[in-house]
Amino acid sequence: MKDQSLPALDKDPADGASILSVPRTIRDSVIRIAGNSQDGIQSVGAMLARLAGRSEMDVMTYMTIPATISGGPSIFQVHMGAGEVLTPGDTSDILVAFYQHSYEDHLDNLRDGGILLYDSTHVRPDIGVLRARRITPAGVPMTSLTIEVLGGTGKQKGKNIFLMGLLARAFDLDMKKVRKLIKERFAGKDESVVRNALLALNGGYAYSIGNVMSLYSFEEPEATGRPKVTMTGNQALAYGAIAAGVRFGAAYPITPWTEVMEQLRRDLPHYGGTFLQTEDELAAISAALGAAYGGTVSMTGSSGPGIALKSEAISYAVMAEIPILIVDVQRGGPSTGLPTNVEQSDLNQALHAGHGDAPRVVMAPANVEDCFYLVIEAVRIAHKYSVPVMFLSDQALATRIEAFNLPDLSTLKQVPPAPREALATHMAYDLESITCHAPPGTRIKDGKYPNITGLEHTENGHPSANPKTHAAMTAKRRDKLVALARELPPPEVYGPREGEILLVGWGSTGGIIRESVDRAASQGRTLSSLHLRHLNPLPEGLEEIFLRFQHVFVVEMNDCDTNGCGHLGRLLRAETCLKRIRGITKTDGLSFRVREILQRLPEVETAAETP
Amino acid sequence: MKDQSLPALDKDPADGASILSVPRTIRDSVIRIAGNSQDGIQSVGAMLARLAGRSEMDVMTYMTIPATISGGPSIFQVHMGAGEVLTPGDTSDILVAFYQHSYEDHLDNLRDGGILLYDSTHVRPDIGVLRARRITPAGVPMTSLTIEVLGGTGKQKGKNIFLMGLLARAFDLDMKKVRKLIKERFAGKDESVVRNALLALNGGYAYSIGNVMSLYSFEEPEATGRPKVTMTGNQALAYGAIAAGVRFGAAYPITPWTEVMEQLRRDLPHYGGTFLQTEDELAAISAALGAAYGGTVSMTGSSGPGIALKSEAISYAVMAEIPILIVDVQRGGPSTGLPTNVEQSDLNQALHAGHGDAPRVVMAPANVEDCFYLVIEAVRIAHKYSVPVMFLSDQALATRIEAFNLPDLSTLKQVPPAPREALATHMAYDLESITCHAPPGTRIKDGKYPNITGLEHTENGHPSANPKTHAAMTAKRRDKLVALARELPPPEVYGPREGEILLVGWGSTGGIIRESVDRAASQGRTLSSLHLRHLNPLPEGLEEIFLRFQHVFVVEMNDCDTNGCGHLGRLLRAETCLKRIRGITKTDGLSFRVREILQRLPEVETAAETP
Amino acid sequence: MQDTNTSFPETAANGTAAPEHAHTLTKAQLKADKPTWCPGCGDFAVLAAYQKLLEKLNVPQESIVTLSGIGCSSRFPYFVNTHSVHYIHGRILPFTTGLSLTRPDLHPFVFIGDGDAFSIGGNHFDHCARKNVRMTVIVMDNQVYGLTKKQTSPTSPVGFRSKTDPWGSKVTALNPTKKLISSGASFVARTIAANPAHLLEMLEEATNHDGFSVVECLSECVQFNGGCFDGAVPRKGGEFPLVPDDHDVTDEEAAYALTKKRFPGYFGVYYKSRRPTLNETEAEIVGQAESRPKGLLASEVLMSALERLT
Amino acid sequence: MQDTNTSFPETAANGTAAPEHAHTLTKAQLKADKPTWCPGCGDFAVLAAYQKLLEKLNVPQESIVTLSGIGCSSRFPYFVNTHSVHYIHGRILPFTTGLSLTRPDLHPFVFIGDGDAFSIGGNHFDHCARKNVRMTVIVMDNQVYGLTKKQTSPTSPVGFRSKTDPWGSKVTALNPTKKLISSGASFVARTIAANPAHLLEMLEEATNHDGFSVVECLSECVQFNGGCFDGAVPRKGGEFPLVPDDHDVTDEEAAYALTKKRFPGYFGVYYKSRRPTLNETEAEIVGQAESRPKGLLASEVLMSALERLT
Ligand SMILES: Cc1ncc(C[n+]2csc(CCOP(=O)(O)OP(=O)(O)O)c2C)c(N)n1
Ligand SMILES: Cc1ncc(C[n+]2csc(CCOP(=O)(O)OP(=O)(O)O)c2C)c(N)n1
Ligand code: SF4
Ligand code: SF4
Ligand SMILES: [Mg+2]
Ligand SMILES: [Mg+2]
Repeated sequence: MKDQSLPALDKDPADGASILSVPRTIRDSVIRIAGNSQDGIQSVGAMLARLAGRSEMDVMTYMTIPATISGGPSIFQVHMGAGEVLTPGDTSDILVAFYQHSYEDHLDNLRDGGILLYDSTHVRPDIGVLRARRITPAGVPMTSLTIEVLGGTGKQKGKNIFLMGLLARAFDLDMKKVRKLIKERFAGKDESVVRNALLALNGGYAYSIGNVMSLYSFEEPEATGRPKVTMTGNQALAYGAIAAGVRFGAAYPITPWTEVMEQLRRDLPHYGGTFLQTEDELAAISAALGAAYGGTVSMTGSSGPGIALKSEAISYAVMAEIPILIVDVQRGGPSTGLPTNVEQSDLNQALHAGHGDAPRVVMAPANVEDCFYLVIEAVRIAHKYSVPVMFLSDQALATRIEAFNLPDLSTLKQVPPAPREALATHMAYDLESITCHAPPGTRIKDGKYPNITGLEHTENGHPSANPKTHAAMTAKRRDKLVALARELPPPEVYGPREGEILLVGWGSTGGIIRESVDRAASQGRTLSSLHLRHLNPLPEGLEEIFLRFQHVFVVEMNDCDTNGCGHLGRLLRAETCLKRIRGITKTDGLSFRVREILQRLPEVETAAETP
Repeated sequence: MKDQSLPALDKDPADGASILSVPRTIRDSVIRIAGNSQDGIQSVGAMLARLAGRSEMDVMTYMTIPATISGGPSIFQVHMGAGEVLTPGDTSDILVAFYQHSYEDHLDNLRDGGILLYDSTHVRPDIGVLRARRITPAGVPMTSLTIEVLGGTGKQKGKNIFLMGLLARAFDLDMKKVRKLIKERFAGKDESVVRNALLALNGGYAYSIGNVMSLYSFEEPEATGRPKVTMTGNQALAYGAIAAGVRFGAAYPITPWTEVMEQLRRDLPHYGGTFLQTEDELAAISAALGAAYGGTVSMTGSSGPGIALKSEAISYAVMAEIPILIVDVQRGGPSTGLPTNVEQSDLNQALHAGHGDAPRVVMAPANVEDCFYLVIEAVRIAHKYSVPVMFLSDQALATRIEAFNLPDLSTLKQVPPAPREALATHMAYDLESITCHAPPGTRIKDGKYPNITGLEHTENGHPSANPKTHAAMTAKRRDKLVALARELPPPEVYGPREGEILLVGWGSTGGIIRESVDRAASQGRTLSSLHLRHLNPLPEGLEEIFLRFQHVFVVEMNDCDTNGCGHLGRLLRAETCLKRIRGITKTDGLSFRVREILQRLPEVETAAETP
Repeated sequence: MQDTNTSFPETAANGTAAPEHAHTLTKAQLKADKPTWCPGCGDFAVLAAYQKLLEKLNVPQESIVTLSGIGCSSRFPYFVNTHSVHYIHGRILPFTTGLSLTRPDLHPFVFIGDGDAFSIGGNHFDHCARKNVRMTVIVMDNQVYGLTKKQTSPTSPVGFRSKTDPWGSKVTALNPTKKLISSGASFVARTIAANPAHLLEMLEEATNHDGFSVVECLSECVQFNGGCFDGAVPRKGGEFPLVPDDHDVTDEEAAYALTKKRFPGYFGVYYKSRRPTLNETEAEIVGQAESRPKGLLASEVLMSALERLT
Repeated sequence: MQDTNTSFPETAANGTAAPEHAHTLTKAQLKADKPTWCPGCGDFAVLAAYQKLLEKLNVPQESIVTLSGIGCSSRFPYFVNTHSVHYIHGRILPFTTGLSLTRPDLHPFVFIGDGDAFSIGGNHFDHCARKNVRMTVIVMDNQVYGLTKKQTSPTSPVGFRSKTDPWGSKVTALNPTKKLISSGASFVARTIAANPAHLLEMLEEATNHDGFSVVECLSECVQFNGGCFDGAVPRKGGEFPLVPDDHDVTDEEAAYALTKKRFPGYFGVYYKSRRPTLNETEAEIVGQAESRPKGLLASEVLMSALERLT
């Protein structure tokens, strides 16, 4: 939790302190770089993030992806600092504007009293406006200086690295580390590329922006001794899957899932596994199920449209009881929707895709670190209960970079491939125990080999339309989830255990909701929050928790019903029948901001709920 | 409603009256014919049903389909009578047993005091058991007599018609009508076929079973003057679609949906339309959407597995706002499940199939008549709101025969093909009004032609990732359903408007639930019931109704959660937050029986619900 | 009951309504959104050729329908001002089938990428081809997944390095013309975006064909597969071999044999033959069925059907 | 972290683990549920042939996997006592792909109907064929949808009267061997259930082929398409023409030409050629990748990857 009492860049312009008045150490800062997608702003952003990680700072990034292939305006925002960084930042402390359109589109996002660092080759700011908002302008002819430094061949390619130098100077960053980063970034490239990059870096570092920005240096974070990794949610998910024991995967490309499969395709062979790009999503889940049947820990994934195509096979996985991880990196929907925007509107699909009574597990990571650890838990659950697990990431998590402690692999449990020792006898669908298939290759000594099937079946997998059998098998499939629910960690409330308002969330909004609680506290208002990683089955004890609050607001990025509830809100209402559960939902394709959440809370309205 | 005070075959063995004691007129009777699927029992059953319809009687049938292609044991049950027939009958009054296995498997279903009519060529009943249960045995050597009548060529093919003759005599049926039916049945066949059939019929009619069965004759039903049609739910659905204006359909075969498409394939050309068998379900819904886009009233359909495959396109239909009827004739699930059994476990899929926030209409017919009329309403709604409508029938409805008044087509509204008059200007996705597409071929005078798209879009159908646009368009799609909800007829309670227990149902259980209310009344217990035809949006006013009852039991054939609620139960809990809503659910692949419902009601437990 | 007796609109000789008068379209009329493709993308040339085709086609603007699936190429409908549909990935062929069967007065043109056509959508091609559904399909083949940024496509050649085959694809590529000929497409041609004259010629021939007509058009993805078709562009040192003059376009086996030629392969019409379209056979079924209950309104037909069930 | 270093099990020369000792299976061992097919159904003969094949195959019983989709034919797995899978309609090929790639020690046999194979599942055939995934597929072609009781199948001939084409199908039938050859299947044969000796021979050849091997087996549906194959049964007055002796099975065009022959067509092996399987090329990629971080455990490889991200 970010300690609000430490000196920080003023988040609240109302306190009147000018940024120019005193030189100070800052705890965290939000830097937004706005340019075009071709400018390499993503690599500066990523380097800044990595640098933060290497300095044991916390970091979270945010980026937008231009809607067209040919590129276009794009931003990359880095929130880094010594405290716990929970959001990519509602507003920025520093705006870097490469072009006039960057300046115009993003000035609103710069907080009053912030700093505008602009490329004076392209941008002409409106000084009147800046003055009124107490924004400090710092114009640097980045384009022309870069060309100058690199020898005037007209390349502006180093502009981003030049900017890196500027920022290194402004924040008093460790130049040794920065140079190392740059060398790593261009490793394998031509010598001259690295040389040019270092030239540009030094050029930026040497340029004096005046006394505006050289005044800041980040507070020293507490040394934990444990190095930090920085990566995107998609990367963390892929590494988590590998750590979990996944050795086969199959999928079809789709934004924003694609990087997961690309990485697994590249990396799995190093672990003796493989990843298959199939002709479509139906083939993908089928191949993954085939491998899982073979005893290999297996997964598939997609985004909303592709998961829809997998629906029939998901129903099969439930019926045949095949363990499998199914990742949905959600984007804006419905249909092709908003492919490069964020939304949490696939929860209903995750819960209900496919026909018939088909209970499956649904889980969602709260942040990048979770993408790594929770996927390991998901794979464990899939195998313990022979059940498909739907894993709901989203576009925001997929693309944002966060830092977290280098995992200690020795403490993690990996699911091994299914054993194939000979068995005396085997019933595929034993009613007395949780299903655990004997993979093909297993000798069954009594000579009766098992059938795996999507027809309703007897305990040994033969078709049966017997009424009792169907009822018993339906219960068997459902009861696994009941057993899992009992095993889940009890939900933890952040903030006071009872009170006026509880915010409930799931998925990528984890940090934003916690930050909302903190921000409210700093404004003198007490909130609590609860973040659900397990959406089906839900952990036990939710009703008791909700009853301790007058209002329960479920914050989610999806559409609401007439009661104002989104997907999770409705689920929780169905589960607990509490009308105090309402929703704070939106469908604009953007991540929540702390401000948006706080603004939508009732004004000290404490009237008890009507039943 | 069946009047319990009229003389009827004793339903309750406890009253001690023997069936043999007094000759009497009966109001209704349940006849179960048990044999093998090759015996033509379905055609006798269907003829009995049609005969009932022609005699202005009410009728409902029930059949089982053998699990294997090569056939096997099968039953056909006919419940016919002068009163309102709401169920195919929990137990039978008369059991016809062709074989020993028929006798053994179905004797339990025959009520104590009932009549066993058996083929003494094959069946040896246990007289002791019959006597203990006061069952009247009537053995007729049906097989050998049929062979005798037909000239001893060893054919047993006429056995079913011989039985028809026996039954005609036993129930004093109008033989003129019976002969006409048989002639119709074999119309187009060889002369000799008809002759043989009539021979067999007469043989049966001439055979004297003694005084056991000739004692009954059906009460004269009140003449309405309006002729009745008898048909299965699948037939009614197909005719309803035609009446509604559907002129294009596309689908892939799957039990128990197939007959709908087979009939439409045969019949639509007579109305200038066509029906396409596609390579798979994804192609089917796509073709239907293509035709709908072209302005033709259009539909697709399937059973659970095929609907799952249509999920992605359903999400498109919502986004692009294309009117389309999507029929799901549900069977037992999940996966291939129980293809020839009944279940209502696709409700969650109907509500949520596909990704993103994709509001669509969900409706379900309560009986065969509804299959006809409600599908007309579904098509009207689809076109009024440019929205896909999911129409949930099921295996029981699909295969059972009921009689209902010959529709008066002049009172029905048909949806015409979309008009194509030139327009001055046109916005495909106008935010100010409900979407109504101009089909291709429409001249747009201002020269700006519309795009239909699954990407989020501006009002004129061009892609947009603008946050406000997505939020507004999401609301536009959702608000159509809000508007529809306001238009829906208020739900009607059957029985007292308030009380201890309200039974809520949907789909094919309509009659069974009403019969439960009646049966309970005859046993001195007051119940009420409510049947929902509209499942999304739900009609308004449900909460107020539920609040008038101490317990609300949602009766459905699907699996329950830990609160005992099935799919609709959970939906109603989410909507109303009333814990008094609980479920009476089951998943044994069979239709509910009145007895099963009544047995699961609480014993005069009137304690108020805890909140 | 309102009686519409909806039937297929009157079918002209070849299944399309004859235009009443000249409908010359101008480029300006056909212009819509500014294309968002990368500068230099081959798809621009396909768009230009399509617009030229429409200018020459002489049919009412409202009778043209531009349809697509999902992909860079499938952004097509937004860039041309006609009735248009942007559907889902891989399924635009059956969508167009529904449209084509019910609206013979329209001219449906489908534009899709190689992934949309042959990966996720491959089966629909086979069945549309076999059934010979009337429509014109242009596959803009860049041998890569463009929109999702460089994954291997079924048409990617062996050795192609993509994000899903960093070590180079090792799998036999799908040969579009071969697939189309063997599955029964009644018109199959091959062209390249870099040769606008040839491209337009192929589009015209395809449009004039009554049946399922497909043009495979090589269209370079400068972003992820730059230079891939240089070997087929004479001004870049490549060659542009035309289908031999003596090739019999109605000879399926000969057409099949043509597909064997290595890159750049032949350009031109591989196969073309007239056989009944599904549109025709279905219209025939309707015609026969409708003629039976002569002159009856739809409601009368329905009423007598219902009466048979009393 | 438990180190399993899961890798593909050691691959023998042709991708299958060599059996250690004789594993003669008996008919009794292979017997499972009593088949529920209609008496006289052609599928019985396919089952019998498969059991004979397994008896001769000399591999451990547990290494045989019998897989299917949905259909009458797809009930197959229940009637033979091996590890077996009854999957969903049309997708068993990709399912088997996942199994085949990860378990080279197994022998996967797929049994499916013409509808499962070529209607809903058609695209997967093309891609499995192109990628040459190691498995043996037997398509039990009865030219009709059996399980759903007589609808037109893609292989139903023109004129076939079904419940969805009461006036007779008017659409060109799909030619399975043609489809398979053109899509790149590396073994394609054709046989008939009514000729058990030929059937067994084809099954054996297919089983011995290393790659994607497909046998189209005509199997009469007595219930809904009785007598349809009489023309291929000499004792019913038909003829059973074998693939000509001089046919070169490695010549794709010649094989394609063979498919032209009208019913009953040729029986025997149309095409057979050895090219790298996906199993081999993927194993190669794994081999190369694994050899790089020499001797490292999976957890060490992962750790160093994560450390690169610090
Ligand atoms: C069901 C589904 N799966 C995947 C995607 C993601 N996707 C969009 S376009 C595309 C392939 C693009 O390749 P191609 O069809 O060759 O078109 P190109 O962009 O190269 O023109 C993919 C995989 C999607 N939109 N929908
Ligand atoms: C997704 C889905 N669609 C449709 C069906 C219904 N269905 C089962 S088998 C079958 C076709 C059977 O024909 P074929 O594959 O030729 O096998 P056969 O029964 O003739 O052996 C169909 C349409 C299904 N089970 N699943
Ligand atoms: S990515 Fe390739 S195909 Fe797509 S617009 Fe750019 S150049 Fe064209
Ligand atoms: S229906 Fe046909 S294919 Fe199916 S079991 Fe019977 S004869 Fe065989
Ligand atoms: Mg492409
Ligand atoms: Mg078949």
